[in-house]
Amino acid sequence: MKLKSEKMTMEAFQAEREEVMRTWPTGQGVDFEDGVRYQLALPESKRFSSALAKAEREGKTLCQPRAGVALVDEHIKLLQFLEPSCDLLPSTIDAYTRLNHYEKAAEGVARSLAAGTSLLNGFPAVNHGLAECRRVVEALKKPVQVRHGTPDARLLGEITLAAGFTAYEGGGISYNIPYAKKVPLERSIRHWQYCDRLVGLYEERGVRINREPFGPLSGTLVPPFVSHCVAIIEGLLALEQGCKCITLGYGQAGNIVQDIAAIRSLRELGHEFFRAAGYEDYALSTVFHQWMGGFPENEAMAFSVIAWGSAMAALSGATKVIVKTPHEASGIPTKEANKQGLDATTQLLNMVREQVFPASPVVDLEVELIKREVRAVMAKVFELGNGDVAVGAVRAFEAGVLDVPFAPATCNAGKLMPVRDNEGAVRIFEVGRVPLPDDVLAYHKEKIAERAKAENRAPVFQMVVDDIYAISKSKLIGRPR
Amino acid sequence: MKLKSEKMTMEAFQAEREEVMRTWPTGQGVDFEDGVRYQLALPESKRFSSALAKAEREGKTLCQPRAGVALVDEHIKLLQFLEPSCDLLPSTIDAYTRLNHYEKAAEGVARSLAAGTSLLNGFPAVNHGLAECRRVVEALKKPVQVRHGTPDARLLGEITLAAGFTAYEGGGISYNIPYAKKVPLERSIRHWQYCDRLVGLYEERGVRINREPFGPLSGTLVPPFVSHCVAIIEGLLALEQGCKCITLGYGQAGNIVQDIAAIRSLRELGHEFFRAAGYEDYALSTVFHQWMGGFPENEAMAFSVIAWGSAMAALSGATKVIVKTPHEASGIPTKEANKQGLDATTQLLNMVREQVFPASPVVDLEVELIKREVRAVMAKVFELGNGDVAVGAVRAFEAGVLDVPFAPATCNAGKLMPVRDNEGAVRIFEVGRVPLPDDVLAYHKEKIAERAKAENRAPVFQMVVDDIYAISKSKLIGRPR
Amino acid sequence: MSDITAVLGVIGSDCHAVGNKILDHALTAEGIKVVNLGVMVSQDEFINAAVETGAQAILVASIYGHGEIDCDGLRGRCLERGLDKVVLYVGGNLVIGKRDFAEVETLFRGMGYDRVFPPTVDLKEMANLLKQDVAARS
Amino acid sequence: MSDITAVLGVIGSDCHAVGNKILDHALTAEGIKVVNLGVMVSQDEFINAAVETGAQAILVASIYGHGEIDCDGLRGRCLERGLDKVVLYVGGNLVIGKRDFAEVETLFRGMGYDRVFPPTVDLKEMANLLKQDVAARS
Ligand code: B12
Ligand code: B12
Repeated sequence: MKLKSEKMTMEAFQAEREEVMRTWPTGQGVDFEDGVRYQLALPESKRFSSALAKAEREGKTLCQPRAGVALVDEHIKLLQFLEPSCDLLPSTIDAYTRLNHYEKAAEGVARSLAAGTSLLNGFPAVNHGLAECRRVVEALKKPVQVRHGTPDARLLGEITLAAGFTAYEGGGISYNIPYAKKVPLERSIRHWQYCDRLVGLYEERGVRINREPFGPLSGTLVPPFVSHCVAIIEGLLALEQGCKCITLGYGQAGNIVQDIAAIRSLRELGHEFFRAAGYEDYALSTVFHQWMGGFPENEAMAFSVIAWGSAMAALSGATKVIVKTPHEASGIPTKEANKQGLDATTQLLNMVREQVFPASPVVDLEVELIKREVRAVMAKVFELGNGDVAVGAVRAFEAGVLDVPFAPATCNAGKLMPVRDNEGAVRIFEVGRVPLPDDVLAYHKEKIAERAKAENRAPVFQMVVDDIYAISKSKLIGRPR
Repeated sequence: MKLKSEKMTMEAFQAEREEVMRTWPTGQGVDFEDGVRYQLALPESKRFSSALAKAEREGKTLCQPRAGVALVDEHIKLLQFLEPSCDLLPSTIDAYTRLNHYEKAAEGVARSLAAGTSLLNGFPAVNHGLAECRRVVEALKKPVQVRHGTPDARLLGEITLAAGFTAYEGGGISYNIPYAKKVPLERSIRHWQYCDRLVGLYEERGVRINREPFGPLSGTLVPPFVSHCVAIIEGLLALEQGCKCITLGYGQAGNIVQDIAAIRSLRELGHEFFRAAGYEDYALSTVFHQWMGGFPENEAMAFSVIAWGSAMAALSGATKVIVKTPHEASGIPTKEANKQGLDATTQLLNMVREQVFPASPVVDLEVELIKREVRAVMAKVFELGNGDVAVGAVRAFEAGVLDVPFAPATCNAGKLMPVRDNEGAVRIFEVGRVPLPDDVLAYHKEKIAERAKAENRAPVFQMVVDDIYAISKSKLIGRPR
Repeated sequence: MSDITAVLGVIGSDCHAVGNKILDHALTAEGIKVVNLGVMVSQDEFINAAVETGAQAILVASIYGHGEIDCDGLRGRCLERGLDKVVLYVGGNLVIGKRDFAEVETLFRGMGYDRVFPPTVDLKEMANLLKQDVAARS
Repeated sequence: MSDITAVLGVIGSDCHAVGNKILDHALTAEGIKVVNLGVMVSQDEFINAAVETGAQAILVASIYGHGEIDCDGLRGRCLERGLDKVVLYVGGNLVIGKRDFAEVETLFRGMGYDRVFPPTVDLKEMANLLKQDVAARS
């Protein structure tokens, strides 16, 4: 394995860059120095990292939608429409671009033009190219992030960062395992080292770009320790390439205690592992994703899922929250539905912002549990990598030590099976080959047994299926009827 | 004062009844024995008390809308439309009927018929009379409660209970102070002793009618101890007349700790005072009202207020929750908007139902605070009444010992002034003549000082005004801009 | 300081007291003399108070939804009682249900109210309008 | 027990894996032999699998919104490859945005799909329809 978590040399980077920029015509005009100048000229108000730093200082939770459509003018209109209702803006990239199928994206753009409405599920930034992307940034007053799901996001990164986007979501694991089928993990991690190095180069030139590993993974009953491990690994990989502004993410599970403990432990573990690896000079923030699994179709019910996620985001002390919409179960939201999600979120954030979730031993216990789980798995990751986190990550996935439930990637074991306990916390029903301490595992089993007893049925796969449907059917726990 | 909390004699009741039944023609046909027979023939599924008892056993929070329109058929259609989405049904009475202005109500019915749409803000049950009210009960499968705001609700009670409604909201204080201007408190308490006695008579004949003092009072920054005192007094008054199924209520304040502590303390104090007064044989339950003050106009934001109230209702362990709608700020909701409120509520109740709010010393402290406040005020009430709670209540209002903020009644002192503290809990800014212990008062002052300091302004009336508007302007606390 | 006296109250059987207290507070802060009749005020009480105090304006609030019934006829009675110059404002949740405000405005203008306000009205702006309207009438 | 073999997969560049796993589970429970191609399946992969396994039905899922682009032409290719009797189902969040289902159904029926399903479909009912449709075709 040639992989290693080590800062890319300038030569290696330059050589790779030339290749990357040739993969689609819009790569040609993109000049790094020009990008730096453009970024440096942006006002502070458009800088993502500044907004996050301010929020951290004030203990405020910022809100951010997802949004992206096929055509530039429509995309601008959409973001301008949402801008007054949120703190941070996105440009969500379409699924063809995510898989580097730029010809397909071109077809989508053409068909969208013909149909007079977007037929793509996002904004094809690569196809539109540098100048058009700058039009987006220039049309807005607030910071804009690239949000996607791209295993090879090198060209996308070159274009959008040069275009003035000030935050870049993703990572070599979190944008492979849930988003791809056959991309080798080693490859996606390498490609993301390139992206991280690119961000590092901007940083070295005085341009801070925020980097956010994608927290929720498959969005479906992911136990906190699983996503925390991935977040920490991607954080370490990014820091190594010179990134300095990291936002670690988590997708709401639905149980109060677990969600509050998750954000608290994520922040603390982040610092713990980053400092242990020798990094001191970085800014850390957190992002809470409103429920990422299946939503109820009924819009009033969807509003409650959104509101509950907002409450937990603020109470857990997350730096920002990613917002869903009442159209979630049906399709890409209209701009009005998107704004409704933001308005609902703002109302709840504002109503709990000043409140302190009461200190409780039950929450402390859950924080400790998550920490022990993460430390156990991370220890094995480092062991497998002989101290190298990149190598360790690849081998850990091979070995099933890292295992994301319901993920499509073939490099993911898919042996770990989560299920909710009797209070709705996500617990481990089948651990596969994930090295959790015995007493921790026994605790999970005990919690699940409690539920099994209450439901008078064995914890089999049907219970998991019921849990997957539960929130869309207006429950947290998938009880039998 | 001829008032006394003592069970009405049969003679006194009968004499008064004859008068009451003559106050409007529809009183004529109403026969108590017929009412008992009709009630006894109702299926268990229509009995309010049974639904509450079951919910108490299962630790479930039931949901109930408000709803009422001018015409019977439209009212039935409305309730049938809502029935599948809720556990308990209401018939909300119009404001003319509440003030015994039956001619005005008749005019409203006539104008509504002409306009083809309801021009009344509720269902004029007295004008429609016994047979028509029975049509309502018969058209529905679930229990129906009379919800109103009537200082003299004797005729309304006679008609609706004989018609098969199985729960009756209100009380001599809670349906006077927030709802009337010049009705002497002594009079409304006496009139409600009649209502309670009527319920007691049904009880003696084997018909359990649920009685629910109106918890939220003016709905605007009411400190928990204020509404708890009123609830407990009305509970005692009802028990004395033979009522056996009591639901004590509370309107959401918005601060998590305070709201959870409020329902917990309400339940515990209820038992404490009822048992101390020698009552043992009663069923106690609680009701949590989603935010009763001014709502945001924006419907997405209103959904969040609704969702947050639902979460607190379930987490606090209330037996039922009274549901608002996204139209709250604008006007009487359409049936669709009403259902949306219920759907949003159901989603959140279901998502937190199984969760236990983590035990916390902070919550325990707030529970103790409320208990000490209530005990101090109640002691004074009993003292002023020479041991009689009815007399004590009247004198306590005269003396400003009981004092409801923002109430229209002239028999209410209006000297107590609440304001939110720095975490949004409702605290006492000016205590008026309410006899709170010195250290408790000092605690309130300290909490308010904390906020005043954070806002760099003195706690003056403008702060209270800002708090009144806050939730409708998408905040909990009315901070200066 | 203006020299305006305005009668304020919530009409009909309406018990909503909070907005009334705030209106009083806000108008007073704007230098308007407020004669506040509180809640549950009849048309005659409004007119009597205006006659007695020589008020230039009557501010009617209706929150509970019966505005369409309660507010009708006030202009006529004002004229009968010789209040031919009095400025009549009305505001609140004037009708039953969520209805288009333009429609509601037309309805109440038709009843003879000079201005009609939704619940979201900015009270400072409203006080300024009141000063202008009163000045224009005298 | 039926003797039906059905090819299952999520078409195009679509990564949504959860529904696919559940469909597999549910159809298998109904006695249908499932050849599950997982996510990100091309039209050719669907057809090759159907030809190889002699499947009587192809169940196409599209969740991510590009269904209108990805699903078009499959019926034609089936005919080209001699699969003239194969039952074609399609389901999921088939188009971009919240659109009226009747409209979506017409669109995909027009592309040659025998049945079109919204995300809320009851999988047991769907399996029964599948058995009927396959029986009717052979
Ligand atoms: C979880 C999720 C994700 C996870 C997926 C993880 C994984 N690998 O599986 C993550 C976060 C990675 C993700 C990514 C994306 N997602 Co997504 N995602 C969802 C979400 C929230 C739930 C999906 C789910 O698992 N549901 C549970 C399962 C059990 O239900 P199901 O998938 O609907 O499948 C059932 C039915 O549809 C039906 N069915 C499905 N297919 C078929 C076929 C037949 C023949 C039949 C009979 C029945 C049938 O039966 C299944 C079982 O009951 C949905 C919204 C929702 N539903 O609430 C959005 C949603 C599907 N995603 C969406 C989009 C657009 C994306 C992205 C493109 C990002 C973006 N722009 O927002 C990327 C996809 C990139 C790519 N290459 O595909 C959109 C699709 C929009 C549209 N159609 O207009 C949705 C609807 C959200 C939205 N409203 O915008 N997503
Ligand atoms: C608190 C409240 C109550 C409390 C009132 C306590 C009290 N005594 O004050 C209680 C719980 C007792 C109550 C009772 C009822 N209520 Co109520 N209540 C509310 C609520 C939630 C807030 C009102 C409030 O205090 N707002 C805060 C103040 C500051 O705002 P405001 O009242 O709107 O006043 C401002 C503006 O309107 C404006 N304004 C008002 N009048 C005027 C006049 C002029 C000239 C101008 C320029 C401006 C102006 O300026 C004020 C200050 O900013 C509203 C809904 C909402 N707004 O969210 C319903 C609401 C007003 N209530 C309503 C109803 C119907 C009732 C009841 C009949 C019960 C029922 N059927 O639901 C009873 C009334 C019985 C009666 N006899 O009047 C309806 C009215 C429906 C409609 N118009 O279609 C509302 C809109 C709720 C709803 N959507 O159904 N209520």
